[in-house]
Formats: sequence, structure tokens, C-alpha cells
Amino acid sequence: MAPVATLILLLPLVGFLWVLMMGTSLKERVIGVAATGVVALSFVLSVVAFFLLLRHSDREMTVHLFNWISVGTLNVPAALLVDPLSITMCLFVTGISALIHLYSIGYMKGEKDVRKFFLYLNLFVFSMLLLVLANNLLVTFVGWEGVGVCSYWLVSYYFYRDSAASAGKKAFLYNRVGDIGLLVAMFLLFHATHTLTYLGVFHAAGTLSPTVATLTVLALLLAATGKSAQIPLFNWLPDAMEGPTPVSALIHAATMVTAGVYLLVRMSPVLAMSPDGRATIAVIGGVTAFVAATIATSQKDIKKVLAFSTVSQIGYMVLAVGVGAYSAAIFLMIAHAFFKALLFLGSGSVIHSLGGEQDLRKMGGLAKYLPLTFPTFLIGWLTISGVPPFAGFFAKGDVLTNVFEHNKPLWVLGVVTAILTAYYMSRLFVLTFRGTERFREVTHGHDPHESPWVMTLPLVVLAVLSVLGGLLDLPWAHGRSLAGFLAPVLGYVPRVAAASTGAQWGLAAVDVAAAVFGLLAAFSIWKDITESSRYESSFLEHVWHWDDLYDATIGRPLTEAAVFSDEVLEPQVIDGAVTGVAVATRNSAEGLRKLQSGFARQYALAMVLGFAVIIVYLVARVH
Amino acid sequence: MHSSIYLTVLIVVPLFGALVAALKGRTPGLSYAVGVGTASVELVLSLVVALLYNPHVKGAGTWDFMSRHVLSAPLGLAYDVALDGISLLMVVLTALVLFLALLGARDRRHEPAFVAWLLLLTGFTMASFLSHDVLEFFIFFELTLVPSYFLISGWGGAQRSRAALKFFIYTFTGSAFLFIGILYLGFMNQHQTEGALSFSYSVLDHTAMSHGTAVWLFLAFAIAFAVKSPIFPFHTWSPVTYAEAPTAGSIELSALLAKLGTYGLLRFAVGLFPLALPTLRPLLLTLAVISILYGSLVACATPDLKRLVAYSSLAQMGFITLGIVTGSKIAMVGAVLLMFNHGVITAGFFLIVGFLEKRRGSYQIKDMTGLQGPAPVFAAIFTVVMMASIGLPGLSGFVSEYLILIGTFGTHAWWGAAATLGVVAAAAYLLWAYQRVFHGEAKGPNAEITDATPKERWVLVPVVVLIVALGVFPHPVLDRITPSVTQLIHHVAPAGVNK
Amino acid sequence: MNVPAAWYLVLAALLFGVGAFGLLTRRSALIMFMCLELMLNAVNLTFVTFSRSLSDIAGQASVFFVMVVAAAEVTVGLGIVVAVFRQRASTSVDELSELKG
Amino acid sequence: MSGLVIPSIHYLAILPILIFFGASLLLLVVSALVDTKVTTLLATAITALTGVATIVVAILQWSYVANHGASTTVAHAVVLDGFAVVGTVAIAASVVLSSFVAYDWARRERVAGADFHILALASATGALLMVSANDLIVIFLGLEILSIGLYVLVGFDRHRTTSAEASLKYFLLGGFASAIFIYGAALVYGATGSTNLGSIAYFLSNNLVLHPGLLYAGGALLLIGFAFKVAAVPFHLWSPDVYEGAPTPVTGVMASIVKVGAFLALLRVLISALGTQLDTWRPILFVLIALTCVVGAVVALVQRNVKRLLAYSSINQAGFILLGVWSGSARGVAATLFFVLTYAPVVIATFAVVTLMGGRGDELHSIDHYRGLARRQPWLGGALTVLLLSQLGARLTVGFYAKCTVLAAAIDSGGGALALVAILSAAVAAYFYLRWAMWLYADDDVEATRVVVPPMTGVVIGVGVVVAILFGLWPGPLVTWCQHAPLLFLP
Repeated sequence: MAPVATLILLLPLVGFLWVLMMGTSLKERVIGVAATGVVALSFVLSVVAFFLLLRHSDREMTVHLFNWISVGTLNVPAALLVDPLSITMCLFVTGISALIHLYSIGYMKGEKDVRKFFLYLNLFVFSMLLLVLANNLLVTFVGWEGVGVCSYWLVSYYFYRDSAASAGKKAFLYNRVGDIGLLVAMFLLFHATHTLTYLGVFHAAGTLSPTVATLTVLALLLAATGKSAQIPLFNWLPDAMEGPTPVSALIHAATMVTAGVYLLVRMSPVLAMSPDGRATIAVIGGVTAFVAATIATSQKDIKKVLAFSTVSQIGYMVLAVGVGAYSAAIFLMIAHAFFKALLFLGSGSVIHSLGGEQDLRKMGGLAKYLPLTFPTFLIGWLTISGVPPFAGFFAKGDVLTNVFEHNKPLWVLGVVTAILTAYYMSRLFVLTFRGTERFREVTHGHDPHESPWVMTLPLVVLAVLSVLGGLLDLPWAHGRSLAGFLAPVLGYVPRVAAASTGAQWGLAAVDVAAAVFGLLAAFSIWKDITESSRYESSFLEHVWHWDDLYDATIGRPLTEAAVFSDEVLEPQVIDGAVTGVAVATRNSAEGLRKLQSGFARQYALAMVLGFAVIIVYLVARVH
Repeated sequence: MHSSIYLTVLIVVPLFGALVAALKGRTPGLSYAVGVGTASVELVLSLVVALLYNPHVKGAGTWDFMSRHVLSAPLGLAYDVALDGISLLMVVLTALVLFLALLGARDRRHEPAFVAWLLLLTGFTMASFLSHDVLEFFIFFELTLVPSYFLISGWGGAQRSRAALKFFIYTFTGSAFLFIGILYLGFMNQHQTEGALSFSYSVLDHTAMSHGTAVWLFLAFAIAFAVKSPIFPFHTWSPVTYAEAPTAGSIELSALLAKLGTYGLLRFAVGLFPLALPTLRPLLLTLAVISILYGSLVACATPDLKRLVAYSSLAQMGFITLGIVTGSKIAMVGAVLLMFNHGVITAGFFLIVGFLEKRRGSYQIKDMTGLQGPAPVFAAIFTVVMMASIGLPGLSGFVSEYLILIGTFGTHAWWGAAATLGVVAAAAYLLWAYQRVFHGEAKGPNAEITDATPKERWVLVPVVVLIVALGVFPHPVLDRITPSVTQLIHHVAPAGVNK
Repeated sequence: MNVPAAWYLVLAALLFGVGAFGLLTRRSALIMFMCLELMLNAVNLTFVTFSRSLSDIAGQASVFFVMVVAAAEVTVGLGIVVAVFRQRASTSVDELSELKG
Repeated sequence: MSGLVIPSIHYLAILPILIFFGASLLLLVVSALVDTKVTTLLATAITALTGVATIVVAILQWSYVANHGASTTVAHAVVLDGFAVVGTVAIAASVVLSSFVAYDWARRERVAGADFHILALASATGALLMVSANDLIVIFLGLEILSIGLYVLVGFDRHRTTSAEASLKYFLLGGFASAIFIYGAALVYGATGSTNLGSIAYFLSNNLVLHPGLLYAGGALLLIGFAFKVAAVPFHLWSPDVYEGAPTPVTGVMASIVKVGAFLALLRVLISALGTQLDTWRPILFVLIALTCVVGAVVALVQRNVKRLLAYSSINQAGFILLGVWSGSARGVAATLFFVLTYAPVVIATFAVVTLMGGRGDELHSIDHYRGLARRQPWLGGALTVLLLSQLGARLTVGFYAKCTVLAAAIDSGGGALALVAILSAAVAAYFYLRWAMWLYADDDVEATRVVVPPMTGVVIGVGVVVAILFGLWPGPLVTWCQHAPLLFLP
């Protein structure tokens, strides 16, 4: 087992190093194939590891690689923890990554710096695997930051575009803010439990004082909001769409952005110690899901729509975590990975066919030109809208059922969000594939062409997965499926008795109703774009003016403070004090040299005065 | 216990090299060759010492290679060298930095003098790190001023004279207090022991003193070191000096001489006056945190790359100080490690900035855009150095910063939390600078610049290697630091230092 | 009749003071010069007085030294004054303020 | 009818004085007889011999003191102790060095004859008398012999009116100071019944002074007399003018010989005679030192004329030397000795360089004149740099240990605050030393004319540099030597 797990982790790194070392000599195609190959290989190994784990009795083992940091009481090994959760993550991370690597070969063909692209991509996969496989918080943090920096590089991949450069920076900074959360959480836990390994922390979790527990959970939540683009740190994700589409699909939809959810799930034993913390998580998740969904209804850029839908979907996951439905969160995470990757790659194929055009208003009627993209995208659309029997329906249903049992208001919010989801996705679908053809001036009259097989094959695979994804965890088979598999890690959360099958059918019906309502609404409104654009609000389009708010409250004040310090405080006050002393000395020198008048008699006078002073002192001393 | 001959050689070789370089100035290039030769010898030697070093010497604790020769009893002057885990790291750094400065920042104007001053500076720095005698340390500590002064005033930029004078006077004034403090301590000790006047570290650290005395002496010492490091608000000499100094000078100053300050603070201020620590800790912690945040803030706005590095150094010095004064062992180890890492990182920064200046003839950020296009290698290496400075896990900077923060958090949670903000700030100003310099469309002269030459790459290789290696396998280093820090903590501990 | 020693001392002190005052107030180098002599003589008087009241001969011996010194000063001093006078046709000290600052 | 009693004289004790006195008389005669062209060289040679002979004698004296201990002679008016011996050596060496400089200077200025050397030797005699005097009257004599010679030397340069001006100023104020000094001696005599330092000390330690008025007034006057000679603020005002006006070699003499004589005599008076009154005079000295250090350093900042600049710098240095006196301890005595012993050659060498740079007519003393010197003439520039660094107190130059010893002494006797003031003033002083040093390395007008370094002056500069560096690297023996040269009377 140990070597397998190690290889899963190291293969992408090997790929990275190999391409790095070979330098620019390699051919573009070779690089692509090699990069894809290593990831695919580690997917295969993950499958192997999965079955090995099934045979493993306690379904949990630690692989110690080497001793990383150890000072005094702080002891941090570089070690892996192989358990159902990490393997599940490995499976879908490597799987999706492999597909997207393959897709990228086609998508990035002819780009300037393909080598760099695959370098980053491989490094990203390595970091992501490190994140999920780590057996302690600090190593997780390494992966956590690793994926962050890879995302920074890939978002600003087109560095000569200022928008891309800024987007990359923004992404990294927002993540950094989140990282404070993770750091603080680590500090708190370490000083409370004197260890950072998950098992150690979980073992001591029971001893955490409520305050520490709550603080830790909130810190973790901050970390999660940063990485998983939740309120208040969610607005870097739409900008991150500046990156190449495969990147958006892999990093900003399927894998990295779910890392926050993974962290929360992973720390479930600590979450268990703080009901308040969990409640906060739930609220954050629910609200984010809703807000992002509203915004998605008014975006003009196809990728932006998908970006906000991602935020919204992750909101669902966080919500699930908040109500303690960990397996539901993971379930949705996987399903979402399938259909959101599918949608992104689909949109990528669309964009590709239109030579880089991303504006929905310049699309439409593409169905007949994209014979493979269209049906796969259709499946993706139905899945995310929550139409049975696709994966989305079961996953979201699982979440909402749990929410319903714990928190009715949030459940209502969730359902509304579901309606909105169906609505904006249908809007997207309609505007892209149906209606009048508005792309002619983009393509200079040519017909759009379907993408090569390397790009369409992943679409097909993902479509299939989206259809069958639901099988992972059918409501009536929780014990034997994903939930059951994850149970040893999360503690199997049985349905509350009250939720009789009847109630469940009821909830399912509500979900379907919501989906259908959203669909119909969209189709009825978006038949013709010209007059229906009044259903877009600029407030929503401008993301509730969230950026402006931050800019006004934090960005600009800080910038001004910086400029002030550099131009006024520093030279005039702090250095001014120093130079002030110098100037004062110089002036006093000028003053003193006046005494040096050159008149001998004044010199004599000075002597006499000096004598007088001394005598005064002596007289004073005598009496 | 190993023979002290190693250390003596470490000190003598560069001084001798300086002499040769100065005298053999006639034949062109020879002096440079001498310099490089000396640097290589020094580097190898320091590594040998690092391998030989034994942290468990009988009766000397973690001090190794120890020996003491009294030069003048009435003056209490002695040649007294020893090496422990903390100074070991600094020794290696000294040798390394000389190597980088010589290879990476060669200056052909008056070359013999240039090389000679550089070697002298190294010799003096080496000696101060190896001094086990406070007076001896002070002498060499001060001595480093002279070569740096001539390096700056001789090879610096337009404002060099002003910068050099300011640097010298500022530091000289600061160390005036240190000097008085040392003498005072020496006599206080002599009056207690009624023995000969001695400034040996191992003698002085047994001096009994009242709390008040300890506080005053600590302050006298701390001012000198705060100026040298620099720490807010004594830092204003550093931006102008770093900016005006030649690249080699900037490297030596920020990567090496700054460490003299923090090293002194750790070894002498904290080590000799533990009594004062509880009283002064709040002040020092606050100054450290201000240095971190304020340094980062100004770095966001400063228009000059070298000044930017200067302010980022201020922030880093803040971290080091934090680690030194919290009294947590973990944090202190982190601080020592950061001294080394920051040395490597700033050296890397200044090297790259120097290379860019050679091409663009300016340090101004506004004069550079989109360099990543024409110069991807520079961009890549700069990114690595930058990420290390930001504290990206897996790179050297992170390990040290993390140790400092987690340690501080245990003893002084609020200061620790405040310092953690520095992590974001660092990312802010560095990425912002990176974007302005390397991202965007390269036009005009920016588009013409050539990428790193093979030689330049080879100079930068050790930097990158060290950054990565110490990020992934800090172990060998930590194992050498920890015992010495533990010893220091145990000496300090009774005076209410927690953990 | 017997005059108490104190009176001589006071007289000497006054003489010394007068000399010093003159030195401060007169411009002519020569007069200042005389003031110096006056001061030295005040010193002599003091010595003699003490030597008398202490009935110790050493004090009177000192007087001779002082006189000799005074004489030597006169010779050198006059020489210098003459040299200056040659250059400036004046012995006013206040005109000698080329060196200052 | 008691016959005249000739006091027993231990000639070894006064031999140096006799040698110098004899040498100056000899020169006087010779210069009258021999053709004036050769006399300068001859005079220099004789002066050198005198110096060497004196140093040899000093060695004998040292061994004598080592074997028989310190002693007084000539009715306790003269003392032979290690302290005096070290002083003698310092003065003798300074005279030799100055005479070398003067030789080249005289050649350049076309000043024929041996006058400089005669007067220098005479003045030096006075200085020697001061360092070994054990009686206020003898000190007064020494002071006058020293001064009268100098009055003439200062006015020696007939080409420059400033020379005469300086001479007259120095004479009038010097005379004033001497009068004050001797009046002080008289009052002390009245208070204690003796002018002999030993007796004064004995009297003060055995009797309770009921009416200290006389004693205090006398002491204060004595102190002022010395303060004038060592140019302590506020009694320093004469010195910049005189330093500037005097011929540069003479300035060198004033900065070395006069300081040695005055400081050592002051030390002897304050510690041997008035040691019991430590608590009374220390506060006065405290203020004097603080003023001297600060004013010297600060006013020097704005000087353009290097001679004036050096005048102020030597005022600042005087403050440091006084620290050693202030501490009033054995350590302080040793520190003072070490300081004057090492400071003298360095400052003479510095003025030797200034003499060279002054050029024909001794006029070119603007600091701008030194720009790029080290670029034109690396050795001369380098030497000057070393000398300046030494006076700055840079580490590894003897200047550092000089300052170190006095500061240590002061701190040892509880003068931490004073030491701090002093060293901060040194930080201020560093500014002008460095600015000067930096201009030496300025790249502009590298093409200006080079100055020729005559051999003798070269030797002097060399000696200064060697002293600065050698004892900077290895101060041990010299410090120990000064440590073993205590005062005869130490309370």
C-alpha cells in the first residue's frame, strides 16, 4: 500500500520535474502526452489503492515518508494518511485531472508556452494530491498553498494581459487572507493538543474547550471561504476565469475550489465540538449559494456564469457541512466535479469553436454546428439543474434533505437557490445553443467547427459520469454506498427517523418542481434576447458591488496609507527626526563659532566668566 | 572539542586575501581571481566546520572550537573565539554571501580596492560572529563599518556620499551606547569577582545585577543592534543606503551585516540581560510587529526596487526580532533559521535586481514592464525567491516564519496574530511589484533586454537550491541550531521566559 | 603699628583684579601688557604676605622666580608687539581679528 | 648664621632637562658661528641626537625607578617616577619628529638658521620640567619656559600677518593665564603653607581645612591656568586662532608637546597634591569635559580651514584626555599617559601632511584643496586617511584604544554618563573626519598638482601611521607599560 500511495503522489511531481529538466528541447505533443500520462497513471494507482483499502481491515493507514520539521515539542513528519476520504478525493481528482490534461492537449494546441502550462498543471495535481493525502495539517497546508500558487500562475498565464495579471494576483491575495485562518487554526490546535497530525488532533478533540473549538472552527471556515470562494472572500473566482478554460474547469470548478470543503469535512471531529461554529458554516454556505445564484442570472460572459454557479454549488456543499451532512457534501462535490467540469469543457469547446469569444450575446443557435458538444452540454445542463435521474438531482437532494431536517429557513433558501440554478443554467443553455445565430461577425461568416477528439472524448466521458454519478450514493442505499464507505472517517450520519421515506419523496418532489419551474421560466423569458435582457440587473451583474465595497473600505485606504507613509511619514517624520538632530547640531555650530569673534579681549572675558562660575560653585559648596 | 585553528583560519584567510588583492592590483583581473579564490576557500572551510561541529562538548555546552588568548590584561582585551550552532549558521552565510557578491556583482572600477574592501568586510564579519568575547565582538562589529563605508562611498550611486556618511554616523552613534554598556558590564563583573578585567562571554553571563541595571544595559545594547538590523524606528538609514550602495554592498549589508544586529540582540542583549526581558518584552514585541506591518506597508508604495527590498528586509527583521524576544524555543530556532534564510533570499533579490539594472540602467519599477516575456528565466528565479520571501510552504522562508509564528502564538497570542497579517502583506507588495515589473506587455527597451546569461544563472543556482533544499529538508540545520538555542533558553529561562 | 596680613591680601587681590579689569577693558596691547605685570606683582605681594605670616622663607624665594619670569615676558612681549606694530602701525588688539570663526 | 644649604641633587632625574637646555644653548652658539646654509640641517641633526640621547637616559631612569622606586630630588622640587619618564619620552620623541617637519618646512619657506630648533628645544625643556616637577613654582617655571618659546615660534612666520596676530593673542592670553596660575599657586601656598605637591597633599590629609576659601580659590585658579593650556572649553577660544596663525610645524608642536606637558602636570597637581579634594574638583572637571567634548566636535563641523578643524578636533580630544584625569584613579593615570603618548605622534604626522599640503607660503589650508588627494597620491592620501581614522577612534587604530582606556577609566570610577557624552561627541566628530577622508577619495580634479614628499617629512608621516596601526593591532605592551608608570604620590 505504502509504495502505491507514495507513487500516486509522486508521479505528477516526476512529470513536472522531468519536463522542467528537459528544458525547451521537448516537443509540445510529447510534453502533453507525458503530462497526461503521469496523471492517468496515478489515477490507475488510485483505483488500485482503493481496492487495497477495501481489503484493509481498519481502512486507515499512515505512510511515513521523512521527518520534515521537528523542534522541541513541534514534530511534523512528511507523511500520508490513506483512508476512505483521501482515497475518494484521490480518485476523482486524478480522474478529472487526467481527462482535463487530455482535453488541454487539444485546447492549448499552438499556444505560445504550452510547456509552462503543463508544468504548472502537473505541479497543481501534485499539490492537490498532497493536500488530500497529507496526514497532518501542516503538510496539507503545503498542498493548500501549492494549489494556490499554481492557480496564481495559471490564472495569469496570459501575463501580458493586465486583466489576467491582476486576476492572478487577486486570486492569490484572497487565498492568502484565507490562509491566515488555516494558520491560526493550526496554532490554536497545536497549543491545545501539542500535535498537528489529524489522528492526534481528533484523538484530543474531545478535550478542546468550547472557546478554542469555536475559534478553531471559525478560523477553518475563514480558510475555506478563501480557497472555496465563499462569502466574504468569493469574488476572486469570477476574475480567475481569465485563465485558460481547462484551468477553469480543473482548478476553479472541479478540484481546488473544493479544497475548503474537504478541509472542513476532514476536520469534522473538531467541528463536532462547536455547534455555533457549524451553524455559522451553514449560514455562510446557504447565503453564498443564494447570492452567487442571483449573480449568475445576469452575467454576460459564459465562463462567468459558470464561475458563479460554481460558487453557488460549493455554497451547497458548505451548507451540507454546516448541518453535519459530510458525506452529502462529498457526494455533491464529486457529482459537481463531473458536471461542472463537463460544462466548463463544453463551454471551452464552444469558445474554441468561436475563436475565443466568450460573450453569450454573440452566440446562439450553435446546436447544429457542434454535434458532440451540444448533447454533452445538454446533459451537463440537466444534471446541474437537478433533473432526475442525473447525478445532480441525487446529490443536491441528499444535501437539501439533511438541511431540511436541521434548519428549515436555510432549506427554503436552498430550494430558492435550486430554482435560480435551473433558471440561469437554462438561460445559458438557450443563449448558447438555441435561438438566432449571433456569432457571424465573430467568426467572419464561417461556420463554427467541432473540436478535435482529444477535446470531445473527455466531454463524452464526463457526460456519462454525470448521468451515472447518482449511483454513488442512492438515498435508499446509504449504508452500502459512498456514505457507508466514508463512514469510518466521518461517522455515518443516519437519517433521522422522522424523515420517513414519505417525507423524502416529498422533498424530492419539491426539488423536481423547483428544477422544472426554473427551466420553464428561463425558456419562457429567453426566447428572444433583444427584449428579455431587461431581466438582467446591473446590480447583480456587478456582483452586488462587492468589489467596490472592498475597494472603498480596504483597498483604497490602505493604498493611501502606504503612499502617505512612503512620501510623508517616512522622509519627514521618522527620518526627519534624525536629520533634524543633524541640522540642529549644525546650527548650534554656526552659533558657537560666532563666539569665536577673533577679539582677544572677549576671549579673556570668557576666561573670567568661567572663573566666576567656578567660584560661585565653590562658594555654594562651602556653605 | 575541535581545535580553534579552523576558526582562526576562517578569519585570517579573507584578511590575507584582501592584502594580496590590494597589493597585486597592477596586473588586471588578478585581484579578482584572488578574491574568488579566497571566497571559495572560505566557503569550503565553513562547510567543513559545519560538518565537524559538535554540539555536545564536555564542559562547554554547545560551544566548540573554543580557545582564548589574553592580549592585554589591563584592557581586558582578548582573542577569544568559539562557535555554536547559532554562529555556525552565520559563518556559513558569511562565506556564502561573499561568494555570491563577488561572482554576481563584480565591479571593475578600481577592482583591487573593491575586492580588498569586500574581503576585509567578510573577514571582520566572520570574526564578529566567531567572537566569544564581548569586547572583541564589539571591535569587529564596529570594524565592519569601515569597509562598508568605503564600498558605498566608492562604488555607490549618485547619492553615495550622503548615504555612506549617514550609514556610518547612524550606526556609529548607535554603537556608542553599546560600547559604554560593554565597559560598564565588564567593570561591574570585575568588581564582583575581584579578578582580572575580562569581557569573555562565559564570564560576563554570570554577572549579578539588579533589575534596573539589567534594563538599562539591555537598552544600551539593544539600541546598537536595533540600528544595525534595522528595526523600526531606527531603520531610516537602510533604504537610502541599500539603494545607493553598489549591488555587492547591498548584498553584504542586508544579507549579512543586518544579521550582526539580530545576532547581537539574541546572543548578547537577551543572553546577558535576561532579567530585563520581562520588562522590555512588550516594547520589543510591539516594535517588531510594527516593523513587520509598517515595512510591508511602505514597501507597497515605494517606487524603487532596491528600496522595496530594503523595506521587505525591515519586515523580515521584525519577524526575527519577534522570534528572538518571545522566549519561545520554537520561535527562537525559527528566528535563527530566518536569519540564514533571509540572507539567502535578499542576496537573491539584490542579485537579480542588479542584473536587471545592468540591462535597464535603473532601479525604478516604472522603468520596467513585461520583462517575463523577454526574460523568462529571470522571471522564474525571481518568482522562486519572491515566493520564499512570501513564505510559500516548501521553500525556505516558510519553515522559519512558521516556527516563529507558532512559537510566538503560544507565548504572546495577540502579537503572534498581528504578525500573521504580515504574511498577507508580504504577498501584497511583492506580487504587486512582480506584476508591474514582469507582467504586462514589454515595449521599447524592455522588449530588447536579454535573458540571464549562463554565468548569471550559475550564480543564482545556489540561491534557488538553498531556498528549495531548506524548505524541504531543514533538518540538518535545525538539528545544529536547536541545542544551542536550548542552552541559551535554559540560561535565560529562570528570568521568567516561558516555554 | 602692626597691619594685619589680611589687609595685604585684600590689597593684592584688588591689584590683581585691577590688572584683570584693565586687561579686559583696554585696547592697546601695551597697556594690557602692563596690566599683566600688575597682576604678577599682586601675586608677589601675596607670596610675601603669606611667607611672612607663615614665617616660611620659600614664599619669598618664589617671588624672585616670578620676577624673573615677568622680565622674560617683557622682553618677548615687547618684541612681539613691535613685530605687530611694524605690520599694522597700530597696537590696538581689536584690530587683530583676522583670525576667527 | 646658617650657611646656605645646597640641596642634594640626583642628576639622573634632571638629566633630560639639562640635555635639552644644553642642546638649545649649544645650537644658539653654533648657529652664530656656522654658515647659515648648513645650520638648519645641523640643528635638525643635533635635535635628533638630543631626542635620542634623552630617550636613552629615559631608559636608564626607567630601570632606576624599577629598581629603587620613585624618588624626589632638588629639595623635593623634582620627582623621578615612571610617570615622568613616560612623559619625557613622549616629549623627546615629539620634538624629534617636529624638528624633521620643521626642517623641510624651513627649506621650502627659505627660512635659514636654527631658530626654530633652538626655540623648540627650549620650549621642550619647559615641558620636561613640567612633567617631572613636584612643586607649583617649578611647574610655573616650566609653563613659562614652554610658553615664552612658543610665543616666539607662533610669530615665527614673517610673511603672514596672521602669524604675528596669533602670536600677540597667544602672548596676551597666555600671560593672563600664567598670572592666574601663579596667583592660584600663591593662594594654595597660603592655605597649605607650601608649594610642594607632596607637602600640600600631606597637609591636606592630616589637617582639617577650616576655611577652605583660600584653598578652593587657589585650586580653581590653578585649574584655569591648566585649562587654558590644554584648551578646555570655555578657556579654549585662543587655540583655533593660534593654531591657524602659527606656522604649521609649530601648530604640530603645540598640539603635541604643550598638551603632553600641560596634561601631565595637571594630572600631577590634581591627584598628587589635591587628591584629597577629589570630590571638590571632580564636578568642575565634569562640566569642563562635557563642554570641551561637545563644543570641540560641534564647532569643527563647520570649519573649512583644516588647521582650524584640527584645532577643534584637538579640543575634542582634550576632552577625552581629561576623562582620564577626572577618574583620578591609577587606571585613569595610565589611560592619560597612553592617550598623550599615542596621540602626540599621530597629530604631529597629521600636521606634517598639512604642512606639505600648505605649499609654499603655508597658505593652502582649505579643505577643498584635499579633494582627490588619495587618487593622485595613494600613499600620502592613504596615510592621512589612517591618521584621521585614528583620531576618529576607528577600531584597529591606536585611537580606539586611547579612547577605550580613558572611557574605561572614567566608567570604572563611576563616570558612565560623562563617558556617554564623550563618545557621543566622538560620533559627531566622526562626521568631519569622514567627510575629509571621503574627499581624499573624490574622483574630481585628480589632475591637480602633486605635492612632493621630502624624505624627512615622509619619515614623520610614516612613524605616525606605524604608531596608529601597530599599536592599533597590538596595544597590549604599551598599555601595560603605561600601567606600570604610576605617580609617585597616589592617594
